[in-house]
Amino acid sequence: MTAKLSASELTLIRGETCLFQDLGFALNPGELLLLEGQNGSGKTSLMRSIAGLLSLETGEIFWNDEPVSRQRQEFHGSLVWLAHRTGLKGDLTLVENLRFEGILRPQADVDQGAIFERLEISRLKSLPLRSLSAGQQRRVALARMLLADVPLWLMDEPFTNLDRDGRKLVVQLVEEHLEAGGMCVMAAHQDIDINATINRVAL
Amino acid sequence: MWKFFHHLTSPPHYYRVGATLIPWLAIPGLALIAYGTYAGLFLASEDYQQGDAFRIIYVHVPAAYLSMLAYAFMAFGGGIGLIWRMKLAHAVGAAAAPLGAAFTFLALVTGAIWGRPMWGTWWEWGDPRLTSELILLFLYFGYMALRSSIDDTAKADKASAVLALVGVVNVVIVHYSVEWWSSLHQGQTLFKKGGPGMDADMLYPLLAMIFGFTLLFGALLARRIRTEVLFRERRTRWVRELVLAPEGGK
Amino acid sequence: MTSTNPQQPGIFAGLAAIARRDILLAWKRPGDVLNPLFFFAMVCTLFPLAVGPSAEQLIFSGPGVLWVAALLATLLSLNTLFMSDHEDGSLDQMLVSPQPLPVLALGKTLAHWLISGLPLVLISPLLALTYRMPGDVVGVLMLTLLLGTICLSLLGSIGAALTVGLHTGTALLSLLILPLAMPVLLLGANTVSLAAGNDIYATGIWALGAYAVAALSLAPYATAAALRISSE
Amino acid sequence: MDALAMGNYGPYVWSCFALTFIVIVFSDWRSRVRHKQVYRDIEVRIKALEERQ
Repeated sequence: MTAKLSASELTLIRGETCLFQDLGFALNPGELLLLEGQNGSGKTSLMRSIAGLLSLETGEIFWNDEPVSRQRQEFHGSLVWLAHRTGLKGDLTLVENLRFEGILRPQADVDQGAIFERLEISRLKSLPLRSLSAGQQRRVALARMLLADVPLWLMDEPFTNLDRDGRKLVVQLVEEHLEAGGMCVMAAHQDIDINATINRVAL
Repeated sequence: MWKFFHHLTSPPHYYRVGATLIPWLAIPGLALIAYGTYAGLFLASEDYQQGDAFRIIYVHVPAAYLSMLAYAFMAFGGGIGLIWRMKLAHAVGAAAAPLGAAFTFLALVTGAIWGRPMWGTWWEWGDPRLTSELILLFLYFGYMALRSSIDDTAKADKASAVLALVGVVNVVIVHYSVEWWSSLHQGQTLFKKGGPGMDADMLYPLLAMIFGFTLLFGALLARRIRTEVLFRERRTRWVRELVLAPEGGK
Repeated sequence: MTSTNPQQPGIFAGLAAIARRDILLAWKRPGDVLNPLFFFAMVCTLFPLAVGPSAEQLIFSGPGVLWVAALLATLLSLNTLFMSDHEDGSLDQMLVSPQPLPVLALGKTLAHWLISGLPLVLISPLLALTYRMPGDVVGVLMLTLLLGTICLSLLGSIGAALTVGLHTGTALLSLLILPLAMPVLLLGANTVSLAAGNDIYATGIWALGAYAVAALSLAPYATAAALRISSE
Repeated sequence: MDALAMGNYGPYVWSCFALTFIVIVFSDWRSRVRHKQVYRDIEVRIKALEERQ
């Protein structure tokens, strides 16, 4: 079994509850991994485990068939994570935020202005983020994904706080990323309509 | 070899062995303490300077020694637990902390009681050992406070292990800096530590007390580790079988 | 993907970037910088009010009071070191970045020192003068505070990382940090006292310097480990 | 009696030994109580689970 990103026998226990047990998945370039489940079913925890933030009870996550725990730096250099909390500073402007983010991970050689245009945030560039709406802040977080030059996208509930146009845009962006040979792990509690090979993990 | 070691330190194995281990540590320990107490109080000749007050060392020195030994257990346990993810090691750390705090407290109080007739005061800041012990007590408090404020046991284990390791470096620095500090202020020294300069009838009871207390500490620690193991493994099958077994497994 | 060889930003770029970001944040919220400074000045004011203005007493206790006040002021500012990063999720983003976490932790600690430690050092002569400290002793005071606040920021970052996400407030952090900080206080304050008494004080400076170097090389690793544990 | 008086240091010496004894016994007693408590909690929970099945 070879896959770009894979996992087997994952078990996670938090405090008194077992969130998932003997879970496995595989993901190859161009594919989407969909984590499905109700709120509180452990999607976010699984996402955090994939990102290497939670220590698992059993099991291992593999990147290029090599345990992630043994190549953390390389693995983290290949992913960008759209988390529940955006991880952006409310006191700083969009540009200041993204400039700092640029140091954290490899950056793609792309036209920033065009990306801002497409996400409809170029007018907001000089405002502190706290004056932006939740939906606009999500769009800034999306800009972070587009600016990073990484194959793996981790998206935790990417549609929250977005209007219909925004949701459509996310679908479009994911499809483009997959077409270009990228990968995406997405946690969602509703059904989504994405034109791609979808592997499902039910929680 | 590794497998054997792994089996030896597996929680159910320890839980069983620990129960038989405790009396083997406690009985010789208590016997040594009984001898040491009797010999120290009645057989050892009195100190030519301190008179009979010197007999306090028979409890003070073992307590002070164990206060540091317990900290070493805590730090080693934490380090092993962090590196090899050994659950038993974290349980050792958790069990050693309250014992260590108790012995540190004893060392402090017996030191203060000794100080009253010798220095004419209950507390002498100028004494480097007492001051170091006091800081050690605060380190124990910090460790236990951190542990109790984190609900998730696994997380509490790791966080407190980091603190214990940082603290163990600190204990050394505290020792030397306090020594330097008290030398500036012409501090008074508590007891001259036992050794070749001590008469045999004074020294043997002291050695008996130190060994006896160490064994007793081992027994107390072993019991606390058993409790920790039982609590940590409460969801496992072996605990379930233990509890449901007709004869019980207390 | 578009480029085959993604360029990885260097380590020092990461260190500088996070320090720059934190300083920028502090610039936009000057209260966070000024409050510990006011606290420092106020504790130094409390003391003469409590024990009386006699010159003898002030000269004698000046080094100790200034040092204790500086220690407490640093402690006060430590609580927020990782708190906002934890709350808005940017700590998680740092944890999943390919930048080595100890370097990022060091960057944050550096910013903390520049924001809260250095200003303390800079205003300390002002307060030292009210304690009738002679000029050359003020120099020693500043040097010890300079080295001491570096040590305190580094030690404090470990404590702040261990308690991030716990709703226990400053009390637990103080309980963790103060015993660790005692040698620093002891070395710093006594070195200044020695200088005030025209004694040889070089030992204390060297010891503080050695402490700072050791803390600089070890504390970032402990902080990084603590951050990973606290974010689980 | 003289041996017990310890040349006027009696109260100090005896209180030290007594305190040590008390602290150790107390610590031992606490750990026994806690062990029983932990055991009983587990027992109650597991038996309750058994009965439900």
